[in-house]
Amino acid sequence: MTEATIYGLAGLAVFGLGLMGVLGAADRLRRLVALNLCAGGAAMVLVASSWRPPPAAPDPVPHALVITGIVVMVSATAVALALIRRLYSLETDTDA
Amino acid sequence: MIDMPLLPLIILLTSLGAAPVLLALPERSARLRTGLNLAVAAVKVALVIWLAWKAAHGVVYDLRLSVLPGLDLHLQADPLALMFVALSAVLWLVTTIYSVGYLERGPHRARFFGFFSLCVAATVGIAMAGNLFTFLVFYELLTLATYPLVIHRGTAAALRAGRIYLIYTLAGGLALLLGTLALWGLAGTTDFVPGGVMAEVAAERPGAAQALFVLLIAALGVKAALVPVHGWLPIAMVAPAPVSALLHAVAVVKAGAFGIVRVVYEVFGIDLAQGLGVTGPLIAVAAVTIIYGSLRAMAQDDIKARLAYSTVSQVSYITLGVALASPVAAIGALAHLIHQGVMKITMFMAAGNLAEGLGVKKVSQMDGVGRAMPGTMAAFTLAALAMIGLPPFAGFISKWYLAQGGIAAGQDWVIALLLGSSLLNAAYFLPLLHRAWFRDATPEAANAPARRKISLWLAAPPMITAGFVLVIGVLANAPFSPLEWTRFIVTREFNGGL
Amino acid sequence: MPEFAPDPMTLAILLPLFGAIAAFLAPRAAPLIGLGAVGAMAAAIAAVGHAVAQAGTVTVPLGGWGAPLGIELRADGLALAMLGLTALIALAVGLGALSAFAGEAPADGQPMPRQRAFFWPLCLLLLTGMNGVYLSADLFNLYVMLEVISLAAVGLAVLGGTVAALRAGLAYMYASLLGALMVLLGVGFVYLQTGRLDFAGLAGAQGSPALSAAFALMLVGLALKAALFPLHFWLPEAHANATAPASALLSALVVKAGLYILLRLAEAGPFPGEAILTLLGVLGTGAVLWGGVQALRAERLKLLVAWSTVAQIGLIFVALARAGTEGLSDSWRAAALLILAHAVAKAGMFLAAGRIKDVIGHDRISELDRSAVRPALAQLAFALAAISLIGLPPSLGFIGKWSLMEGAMGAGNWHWIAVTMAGTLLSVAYFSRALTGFLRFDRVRAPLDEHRGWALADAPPVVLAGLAVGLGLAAGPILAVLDLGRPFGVTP
Amino acid sequence: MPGLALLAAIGTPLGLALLLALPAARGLVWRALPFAPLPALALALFGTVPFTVSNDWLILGSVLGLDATARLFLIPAALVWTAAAAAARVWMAGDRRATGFGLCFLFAMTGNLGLFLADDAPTFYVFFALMSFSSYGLVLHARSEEALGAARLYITFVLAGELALFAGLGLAVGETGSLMLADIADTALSVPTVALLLAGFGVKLGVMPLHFWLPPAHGAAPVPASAVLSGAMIKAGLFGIVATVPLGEAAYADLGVVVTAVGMVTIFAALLMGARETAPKTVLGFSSVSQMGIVALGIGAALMAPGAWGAVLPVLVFLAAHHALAKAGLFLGTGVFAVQHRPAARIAVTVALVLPALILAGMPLLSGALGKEALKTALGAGPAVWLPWMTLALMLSGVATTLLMARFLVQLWRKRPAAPAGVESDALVIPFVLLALAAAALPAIWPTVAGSAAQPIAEAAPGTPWPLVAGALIATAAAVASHTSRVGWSAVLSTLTAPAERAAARVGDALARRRRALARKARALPPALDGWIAAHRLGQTGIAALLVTVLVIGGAQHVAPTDPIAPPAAEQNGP
Repeated sequence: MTEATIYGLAGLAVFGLGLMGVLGAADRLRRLVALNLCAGGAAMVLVASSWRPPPAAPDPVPHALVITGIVVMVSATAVALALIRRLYSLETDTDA
Repeated sequence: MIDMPLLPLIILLTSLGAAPVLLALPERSARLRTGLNLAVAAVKVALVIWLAWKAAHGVVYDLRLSVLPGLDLHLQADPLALMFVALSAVLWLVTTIYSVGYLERGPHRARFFGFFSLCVAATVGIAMAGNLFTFLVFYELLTLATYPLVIHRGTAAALRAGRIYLIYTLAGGLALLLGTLALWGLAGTTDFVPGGVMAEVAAERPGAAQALFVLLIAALGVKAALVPVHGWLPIAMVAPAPVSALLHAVAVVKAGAFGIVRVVYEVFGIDLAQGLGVTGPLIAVAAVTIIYGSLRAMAQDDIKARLAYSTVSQVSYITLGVALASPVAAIGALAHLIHQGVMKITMFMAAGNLAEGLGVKKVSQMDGVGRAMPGTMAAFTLAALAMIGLPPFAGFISKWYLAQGGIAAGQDWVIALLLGSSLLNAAYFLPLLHRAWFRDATPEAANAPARRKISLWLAAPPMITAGFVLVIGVLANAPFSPLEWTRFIVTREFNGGL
Repeated sequence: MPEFAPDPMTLAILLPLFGAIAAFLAPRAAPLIGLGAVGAMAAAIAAVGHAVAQAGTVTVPLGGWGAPLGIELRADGLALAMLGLTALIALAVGLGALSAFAGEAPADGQPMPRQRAFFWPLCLLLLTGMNGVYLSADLFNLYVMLEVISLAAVGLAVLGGTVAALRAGLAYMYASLLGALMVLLGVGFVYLQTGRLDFAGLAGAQGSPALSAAFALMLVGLALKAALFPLHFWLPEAHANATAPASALLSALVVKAGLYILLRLAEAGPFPGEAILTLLGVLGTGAVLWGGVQALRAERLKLLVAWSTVAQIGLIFVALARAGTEGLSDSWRAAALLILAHAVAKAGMFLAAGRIKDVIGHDRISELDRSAVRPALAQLAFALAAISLIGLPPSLGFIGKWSLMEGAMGAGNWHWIAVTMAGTLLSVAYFSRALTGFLRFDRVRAPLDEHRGWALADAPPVVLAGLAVGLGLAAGPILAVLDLGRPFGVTP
Repeated sequence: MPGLALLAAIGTPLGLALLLALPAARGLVWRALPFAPLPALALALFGTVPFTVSNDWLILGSVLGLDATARLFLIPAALVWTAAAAAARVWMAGDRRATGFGLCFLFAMTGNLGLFLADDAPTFYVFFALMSFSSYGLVLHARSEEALGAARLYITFVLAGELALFAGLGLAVGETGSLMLADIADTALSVPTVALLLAGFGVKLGVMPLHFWLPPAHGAAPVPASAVLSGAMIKAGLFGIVATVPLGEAAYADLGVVVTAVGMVTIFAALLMGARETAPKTVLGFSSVSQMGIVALGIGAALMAPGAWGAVLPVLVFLAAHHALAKAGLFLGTGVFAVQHRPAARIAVTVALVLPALILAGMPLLSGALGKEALKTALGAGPAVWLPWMTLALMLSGVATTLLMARFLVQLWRKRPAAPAGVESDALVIPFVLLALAAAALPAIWPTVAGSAAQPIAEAAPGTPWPLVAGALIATAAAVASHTSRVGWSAVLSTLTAPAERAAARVGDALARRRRALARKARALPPALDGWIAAHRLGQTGIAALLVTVLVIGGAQHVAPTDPIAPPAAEQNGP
């Protein structure tokens, strides 16, 4: 079992944890965090699997995938946070 | 005369094209609407005459539009199609006149006439369909076009009737879709060919062929109101009188019967159907329907309900004649397709006049109405006597041929059936005539204020069609009479089957 | 061809993107910019069509990155049909949006209302993503475009700004993000197994458990995006609570992206096998039934329409799954026809439902028949769209169902025919609830007002619904277009 | 020319009927009424027979014409119609339903005269039905309870008869392969076909047990209508049998026995029933029934022994003519009696009525007795076994008729028939007297009219007076329960259908209940499922479940049998 495999399995585990969170949690924020966890796990799997024993350089393509994923996730999180905030204010308005 | 290969399409488009225009016309442009309606209907009759003329002189009309690989929308103008087209065109004209009078100042006229046109377009499409696929397309269109007409009054009862109507007809439509698919899968074609297209399939897989026959007949039987899938028809009579007239005479019920004719003769071929042993059950179903419809009709007090059950019974004559597998019976069946249309449309329009003019909707209220509305009731009487099968009216001619066909097919009991049915017809029509002519109006009815003046728009159409009832009976043997035309068709179908 | 001479495929993606930026920067001119961009996009798509008609399949490497890694655009008949569909619906919905979001223009210095300000940028962004999905020839690109669509779609879904819309939008967003992440993980796995990201590379890939896992991840992710039962939970609320033009786009186009990618994956790879297809069919059956039952119970018109989307998507999966001897190489046509039919009809129906809600003031089904005001044309459009969705001839929906059932019968799979029939009956039942409300008059208290005069807003739904019915007659040419470039490697 | 004559014969009454629709023309029509049958009469008297005219375009290819036999039916019928029409013009003068009566009268006239002129089955059927159905209006004319009941009975039997006829003619045409009556009568038809024909015409003829309608109808109809019903229309039944049944062509022994037996029963049962009746016209109706029993004897004999037909036919034709004139005269005489107010006048009319009564009862040397004697002779060629019984029956029929005539004359005084007020008596007397005289003179005129067909009559014995005497003696002896069916036919029908209706309603109710119960359950299901799904966050968990399922299926597919352990996905991704 190589280091990469360990990292990869760990990444999968993180993804699984995130998945459980997204599916199981009720609170909006918790679910958003769990989604981010998922994203992290997925990134970890990809990064780990692009590893090549030196002196070979790591495969750049998964890295590109990961970077794109991070960008998407950041923007999506931003949108989601905005939505949550707006929803929160609307709901408190209604409740008040 | 110039040759127009697109003539069938043009005939279809006259009413199909008029429909959206009529739908879009504002409610208040009554004159324009009436003018357009009548113009289109008249043009259509003229075109149909032209088409018949050309077709009788050997011009073959055949229009195809490929929809899926190997599957075409196919319009043709064979004699059978021409017969049905002519019936629908003529009766449409008459009913349009009647509707204009009937709906004077009523609500939703734009909608009514729009769908009315669409309904006739669908009927024309059904008539000229050159394959089962095309037939299916127009069959469904007919369902959709008639639904708004059935629920025209927009009341809870009308909507309930409409719902039941939809359930029945759409289920039938689905079954037809399935049957068309199966035909397409089994035979590789859905074309209507005299003599049928199922010979090879039936030789290899007789069970499948039988199942397909049952499926198709069941599907078409819904509209043709065969027992036990007739339930929608008596309920749908909540529709306005012109709609009932058209529904019962030419559009929906006849579409089903016409489909049965096509399926038996041109999908299976009568010999094959007989060989498969499926005509026997069909005869039985038709026989049960004939008797059952009459028995139920007798118990109805509502005039339109009585007429509706009578339709259930009468339309099955067509099925019976088709299934008897004798050319003479086939003549009777096809002639009845026309005759029943003309008779029933007369009765429904007359019943509509009674309801509009006197508020009479029940048989028990009909005492003395003959004196109050002699013209309308004379028309009704003529049609009723014809329904019973009295000579020299149209109904006698078809019954005569059906009886002769039964004898020719070696099924003498058909005569007994016809007699039983005629007796029942008499049992539910004669009391009505008796009340109308030979009883005096009850004091309440006599003193009640006339509800509405019956205009010529309403009074004339039933009398015109009653005239047809007489003329096509008396002149049954004359050239170009419906009877002669059906003889021509049957020669073709039975030769094609050989 | 010079390096920077933009080819039509690139333009089809870039034009709406530039339009989106421009519309965002100049909100007052947004409708003009938007329609202009859509028009230009349509022209570009026409050019693509011309090329495809000439060559069958057209391929353009972008930025010098060719296969196996690079960003490559490819168009064939299926892609062309989807592009054309998108342009058509965008145009119609855009026109519908003009009047839907019309109102008092704010005084200078005041901010634009959110709906007017953001609809066009989001819509154009969505179009960018859609066109990108259709034209992508590699998984990476697909993933990116899918994310673009997700973000734009969520934006559209919450445009109404109500609490319900926001809640539904958030649920939608989570589902969408999760789906995207699954796709991302799956894409990664595929790359690691095969070393390639382009579709062509997938074709030759050896099946392996890891590849299966990758496809499984992608499949579930895409099913989540396409709202396949039981992963449809986000759809009804999101679609029902969005504004009408947004709902039309979401229902007609967005869910189709997931379906399209599934089709492309199936075309390219050794996956999915017979068993998976059957599973999809079973789930599709569940969708047909469950969507139908829920539509029967829906209390609001738009919710009914949204649930019908769930059912219709299920039917498309059934079309894919009818399996049998020919497999996907044949059944994709039925699925494609159903996709087209559903998109056109559903866009028309949502626009019509929006009109009805605007005119009557609510869309509670049980009270539709109490209104003295009847938006006749919108109701007509609704009915026409329903005809196509139910699958009555001669509509495009009918042709799709016919192809489905014909294929199922050829394969001896009568159970899929039964499912289709059941779905048809259910759709009749739930649509007739609405139609009955339109046609009933005896509960109206005030004098009827049927003809209020026709608004421009009536035109898009009527045209779309009319097309949904009429296009059935053009099924031949449509099939011819679909078969350009022989998707799935078969001649018709 | 024959075509024009035919057109005039049929077209005159038909045209007048149609003219009645115009209020302005009504006076003219009534004035022209007595002349309506004259073109037909002229055609029969002066036309050269046989002749035919074909009209291919009409109905199913209509052939009209006249042959020697039909001519002999047409002449008395036209005479009776003329006399009745003359009477009707007076009788109906003040009636508010006169137009309706005239319409029915003229239509029935068209049908009755036309059917003698029809040469093909459909055309014959057309006229027969026209006659039968329009007579409904004649029977019903008074609208009294009695008339309503009689009309209901009448139409029921007419319908049954028409249907049997439709079946019989249909079968006959099917068996013959020709629409022509002559061909049908020349073909050895099957037994059921002949039975149906006999039944169909038997209804019109009024032989038992198909007679129930006849006496009430004749009793209830206005006098002129009774005259034509009894005088002219009954003969259409006989004509139908003569024209269609292949008598003389083939033997139908069983049918012959039945018809003969029926004839015998009819002769006497009619007496028993008629003797109980109180209304004079009803009594006359029963007398008609009884007389038709005699006709049935002849037909029965010919059915058993075809060879006898040649001899029987001329006698039956003569008997028909005799009965037509005498009975119509009696009916018109009843009318004349009814409008008399002074006892002296009544006595005079009664005396006058005795003449046709005696003719009918078989006064020697008059037509009734001659006809019976001729029939006896003709039956000599018939079945030998039956001959004595038939002879006896014929003799006793004289007794029966005498009794009925006596009853009639008595009841005439006891229960004076109703008559419209203000009828001019003189105008009624003329037709009555003319008919009575014609009946009396019939033996003398017959050879001139019938030519060679009169041979049997001319040679017949004068007859014996003793049946008349015997009849007079026992005239007061008969009091037997008569049977008139007062039970409404519609009641029977409704008892037939009511159970079916009830059963259908019950099944419908049960189905509806079942459906509602199912619908309740079905409605409850989705919300329950919703709750369950929400409680378990099923949609979300579905993602995980689906993922696992797809993995399992996909994995199972790609795991080769040689590689039983599927390694975890990530482990494959090693460097």
